[in-house]
Amino acid sequence: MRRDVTIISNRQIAKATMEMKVRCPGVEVAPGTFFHIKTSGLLRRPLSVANVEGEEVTFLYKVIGEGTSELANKRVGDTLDVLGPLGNGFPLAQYGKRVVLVGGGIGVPPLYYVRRRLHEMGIETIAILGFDSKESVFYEEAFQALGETIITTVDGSHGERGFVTGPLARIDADVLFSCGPEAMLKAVAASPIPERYVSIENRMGCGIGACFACVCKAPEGYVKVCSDGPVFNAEEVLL
Amino acid sequence: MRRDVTIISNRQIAKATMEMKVRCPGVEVAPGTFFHIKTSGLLRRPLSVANVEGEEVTFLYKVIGEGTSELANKRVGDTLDVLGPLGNGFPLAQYGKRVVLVGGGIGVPPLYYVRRRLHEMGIETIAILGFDSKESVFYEEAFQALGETIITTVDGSHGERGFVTGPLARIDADVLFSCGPEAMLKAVAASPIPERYVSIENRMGCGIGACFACVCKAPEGYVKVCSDGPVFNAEEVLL
Amino acid sequence: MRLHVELPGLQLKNPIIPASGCFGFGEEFAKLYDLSILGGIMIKAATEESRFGNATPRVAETAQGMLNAIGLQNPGVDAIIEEKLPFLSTFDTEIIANVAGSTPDEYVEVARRISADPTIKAIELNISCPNVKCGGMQFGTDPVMAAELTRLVKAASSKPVYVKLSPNITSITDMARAVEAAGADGLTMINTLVGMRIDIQTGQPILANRIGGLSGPAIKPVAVRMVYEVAQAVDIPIIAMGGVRTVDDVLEFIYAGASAVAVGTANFENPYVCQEIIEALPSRLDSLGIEHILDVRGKAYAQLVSRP
Amino acid sequence: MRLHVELPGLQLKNPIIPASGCFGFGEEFAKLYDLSILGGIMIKAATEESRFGNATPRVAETAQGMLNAIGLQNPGVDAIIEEKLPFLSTFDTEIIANVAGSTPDEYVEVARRISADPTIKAIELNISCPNVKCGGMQFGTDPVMAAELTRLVKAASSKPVYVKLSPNITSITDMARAVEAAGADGLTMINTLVGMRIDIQTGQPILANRIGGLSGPAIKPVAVRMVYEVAQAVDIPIIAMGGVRTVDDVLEFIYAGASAVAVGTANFENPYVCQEIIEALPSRLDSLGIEHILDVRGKAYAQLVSRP
Ligand SMILES: Cc1cc2nc3c(=O)[nH]c(=O)nc-3n(C[C@H](O)[C@H](O)[C@H](O)COP(=O)(O)OP(=O)(O)OC[C@H]3O[C@@H](n4cnc5c(N)ncnc54)[C@H](O)[C@@H]3O)c2cc1C
Ligand SMILES: Cc1cc2nc3c(=O)[nH]c(=O)nc-3n(C[C@H](O)[C@H](O)[C@H](O)COP(=O)(O)OP(=O)(O)OC[C@H]3O[C@@H](n4cnc5c(N)ncnc54)[C@H](O)[C@@H]3O)c2cc1C
Ligand SMILES: Cc1cc2nc3c(=O)[nH]c(=O)nc-3n(C[C@H](O)[C@H](O)[C@H](O)COP(=O)(O)O)c2cc1C
Ligand SMILES: Cc1cc2nc3c(=O)[nH]c(=O)nc-3n(C[C@H](O)[C@H](O)[C@H](O)COP(=O)(O)O)c2cc1C
Ligand code: FES
Ligand code: FES
Repeated sequence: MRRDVTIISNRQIAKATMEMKVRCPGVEVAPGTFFHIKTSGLLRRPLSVANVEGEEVTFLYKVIGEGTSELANKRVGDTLDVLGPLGNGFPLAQYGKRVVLVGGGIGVPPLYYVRRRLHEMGIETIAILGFDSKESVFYEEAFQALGETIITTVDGSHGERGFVTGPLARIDADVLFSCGPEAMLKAVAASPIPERYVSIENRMGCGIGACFACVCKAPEGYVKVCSDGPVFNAEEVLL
Repeated sequence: MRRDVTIISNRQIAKATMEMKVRCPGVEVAPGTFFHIKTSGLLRRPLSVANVEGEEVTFLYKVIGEGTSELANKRVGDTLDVLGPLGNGFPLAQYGKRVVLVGGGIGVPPLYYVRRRLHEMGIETIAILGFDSKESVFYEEAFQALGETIITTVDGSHGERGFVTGPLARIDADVLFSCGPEAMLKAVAASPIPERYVSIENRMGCGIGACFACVCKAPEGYVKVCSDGPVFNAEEVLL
Repeated sequence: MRLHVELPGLQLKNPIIPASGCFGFGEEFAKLYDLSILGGIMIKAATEESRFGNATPRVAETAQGMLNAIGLQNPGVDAIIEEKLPFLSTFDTEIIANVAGSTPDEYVEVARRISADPTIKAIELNISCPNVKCGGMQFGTDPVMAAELTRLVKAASSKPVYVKLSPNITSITDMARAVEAAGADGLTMINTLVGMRIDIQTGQPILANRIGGLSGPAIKPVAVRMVYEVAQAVDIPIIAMGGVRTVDDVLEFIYAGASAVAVGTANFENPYVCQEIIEALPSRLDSLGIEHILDVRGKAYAQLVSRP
Repeated sequence: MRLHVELPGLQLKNPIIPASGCFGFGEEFAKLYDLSILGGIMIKAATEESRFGNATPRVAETAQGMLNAIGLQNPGVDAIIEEKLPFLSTFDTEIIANVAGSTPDEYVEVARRISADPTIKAIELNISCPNVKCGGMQFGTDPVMAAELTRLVKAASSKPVYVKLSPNITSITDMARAVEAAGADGLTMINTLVGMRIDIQTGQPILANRIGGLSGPAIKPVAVRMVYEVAQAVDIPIIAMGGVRTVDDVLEFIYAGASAVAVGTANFENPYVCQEIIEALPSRLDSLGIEHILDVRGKAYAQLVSRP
């Protein structure tokens, strides 16, 4: 589960946003799972899988602090010590259902991979992706290639002005897959769409279920985001 | 005084011993001075200047712990954050005198540069260099090219068996320049050679004279190795 | 046999033990390697009732350290006995129960119940958790209270009692002597230092609990110093911890006077770390010319201490 | 003016001060940059007579920390007054004298003499040095002794007295309240944590003094927590230190309740660090929307504290 992966590419794709591809042979990676990545800091950094093509795994990450800055400075050919894939992803067997994907900021990456997989399975999806502003938007064309894609920006500099909840209110769907900041997940989890799945991004310690750092309250007790999630049926968690 | 220098080469030259050359333009570097080198550890690592050719400064270093291992893994083109040159070196104006150079292990490096400079000035020198064993010997030919060079090894696997003090007892000289482990310096400082200079390698904090980490007792009070030395007349210090 | 360590209640096949709270109840790590290779396992703290612990965020990173404020989340002593110990009993390793509480009565009750289980070989009395409002560290910073609690738990426990000391104290030796006099069979040390990190954007502490316990390599020098002092002050054995992540860190604590070593935070950085240390120990002892690991116990303060 | 901080005896043009023992008497750093840019300078500890200090090695590295056991080496108070203060007086910055001793009489005498020099604007009473056998930390871990010493030094000093607190204590707030009640004009905190590192080859402590003081980024979380607690417990201002090396570290301490910040160990890693922090402060305040740096003092515990 712990492995060294080699960096194939690492490039900026939007404001403070990087795309990194690594070679990671011989592993089955489900959409919605994540890797726990070692940097020179003591704690690993969790990053969702944004895509898998053959042996190549893609991460899309925002440069926000020491760990992600260090990742952004890695060169092609460098290796990364990763744990993963970890956690449980999105339920893929959504045949015949209308699926809407709602992502905000650094919650967008896992939705790309799940959309690709659903698309391969012939399941149609609508995506609503929220960003701060035009410069932060990434992967718009890639998402467009897989189906209808609505972009929102807080300042209105691209797509619809406002939050993802605006377009979401107009959309009729059976299932919702969502990932993003807590406030967004809360709003989205309250949507009238019957089945709602949320991917939660809590601060983590171990990443494997042993330390209770990442817990989230649940109707009965609690869940561990790293090992029970990060994807949960919205009914299973108290956001 | 603080500068980024670029690594031009970094190669193993003997057992656990590396030679690193860096480009360091626009600085006058006297033999016997040192650079204080940043690694990912909190404290810098002091390394003597082993040679200067044009803009190229050479360090010869033994890989003993975290800092030197990190240096050993640096690649050509990487930069190093260094402070230096620091300290006061060997007195070069030794015209007409017979100079003997005595070095032990990681004390050998500064003696190469001082010998080269003395050689350029037409001052003849004899060198006695002590190592553990054959595999640890480095720069033998380079030293030979500059004058008579006696190698000793503790196990007798190369050159004379024993310590540098053996050959030293046979040699008649006016001035002695020495660098090496404390025990060796002590023995050498007791030699009957009239003028004796020792370069001391104490653990350092600041490297610039502000913290009192590197002090050495002196007949009157103390000296700071980093800023008063590292080269001292043996009469000035109590080893 | 050069790694075998015998301590009150414990036959450790080697002196490497995952530290409490950093290894859960072993289930996750059992998927990564065979837990039977471990000298022992210190399981997550048990309280009388199940506890959810503190709000999140519960962890923050610092320079070569981490802060945690889990707040003793655990399913409660009875659930641990019923749901966790049967699994742990399938491994050939010594299980040490970490006992916590808000009141002396709770400590006593938890110790009584869990020590009665045959899977448990010893009790680790946690009087040093900085992350709970009542109990925990308040017992661990007052030698009189700590001694009294030790006496009560000793009387209730059917297994040897190791008292886990807090480093957040003026004199760790006074505390060690007090709990030794009260009947402790051994000491485990150190628990975390109390620390805080503040978010620059918000100006607010990162941890929901505001303060948390600092662990990891950053605290190792403090832990080594405390073990060094306490080992010379008491006659009961010490299981040391604080920032261990390499075989040399283990040796540093043994030199300082410890008889065994626990590994906490390093399990997060590298979940295979205990296995790797155990595998590396024999050849490291060879290279240092050490026959039995405890031959060098306390070498930092005595030229040679005979094997106990 | 957005960096200007006024404290008892001190008009700091900015809240950045090199910490005692990490900047000597300024001579070496004066070759690197103009010391007049500094808010102030805390000079190396002064004792009555000159002291050589401990044997070497005196420093050891740890994970993002360092241990030192310099042992208060200094030329003695009179030599400092005659040989060091004239040079320091040529800079437009506030000089703070660090006063140490083995007995209360020595502290009093040193404080009396050095505070009389017009170059000295305040006294930092060092009751927290872990590296000397007598005095130092023994005063700093007992609130009664610390208060008594504060009272004596206060009476002898003609300048405001800041008491430098030791973190090696169970309750730093009790200590802070005790010295505040005894008349301290301010606090400086924290001094080093006591630690040790052992050489794996020899099994012996690396420092000749065996134990030493741990400083650097490793201890910052402990320092921040202590400042946060003490700032809420006392009314006198705090000059904070412990692991500062960036402008964000400075802000973290201000959020925690400090009024100014000292930089120690970081000067060894980067001798230009104080200059760089001072230059970086205005734009960092801009980016965070902070007008005056003290507008956010104590923000971690109060939504807003008015500028003092
Ligand atoms: C399951 C999961 C999946 C994630 N997937 C992505 C992704 O695909 N792309 C992406 O850009 N980000 C993702 N994140 C968030 C990402 O982990 C953080 O942005 C990153 O760890 C920040 O590290 P840093 O060192 O740059 O920041 P620092 O603030 O310096 O980090 C300090 C510590 O806080 C933790 N931390 C800080 N911010 C966050 C955060 N928002 N969430 C979790 N931990 C945090 C860090 O992991 C580290 O332990 C994910 C988080 C989780 C839990
Ligand atoms: C003035 C001076 C010149 C030197 N020149 C050379 C040289 O040319 N070639 C060479 O190989 N070595 C030289 N040394 C020794 C070299 O500095 C150490 O070997 C090196 O710092 C070890 O670092 P480390 O991280 O690998 O070892 P660690 O043991 O991991 O280092 C831990 C700490 O101890 C210090 N330290 C450890 N050993 C020594 C030592 N022997 N001397 C000083 N500090 C030490 C380190 O600097 C560091 O702060 C010199 C030392 C001094 C003081
Ligand atoms: C996330 C986390 C949870 C912990 N939980 C407990 C606990 O439940 N009981 C306990 O006695 N110590 C607990 N500790 C303290 C560790 O057992 C150990 O004493 C401390 O972390 C120092 O060791 P380390 O630096 O190797 O982590 C916990 C530590 C961490 C990091
Ligand atoms: C080498 C060294 C020498 C020190 N000398 C003194 C001293 O003489 N007086 C004093 O009060 N503190 C002394 N200190 C403590 C520092 O002033 C400071 O309180 C401590 O190092 C924490 O800050 P830092 O982490 O920024 O270094 C010394 C620290 C170091 C590292
Ligand atoms: S991060 Fe440790 S339990 Fe989830
Ligand atoms: S290393 Fe600081 S005075 Fe020499």
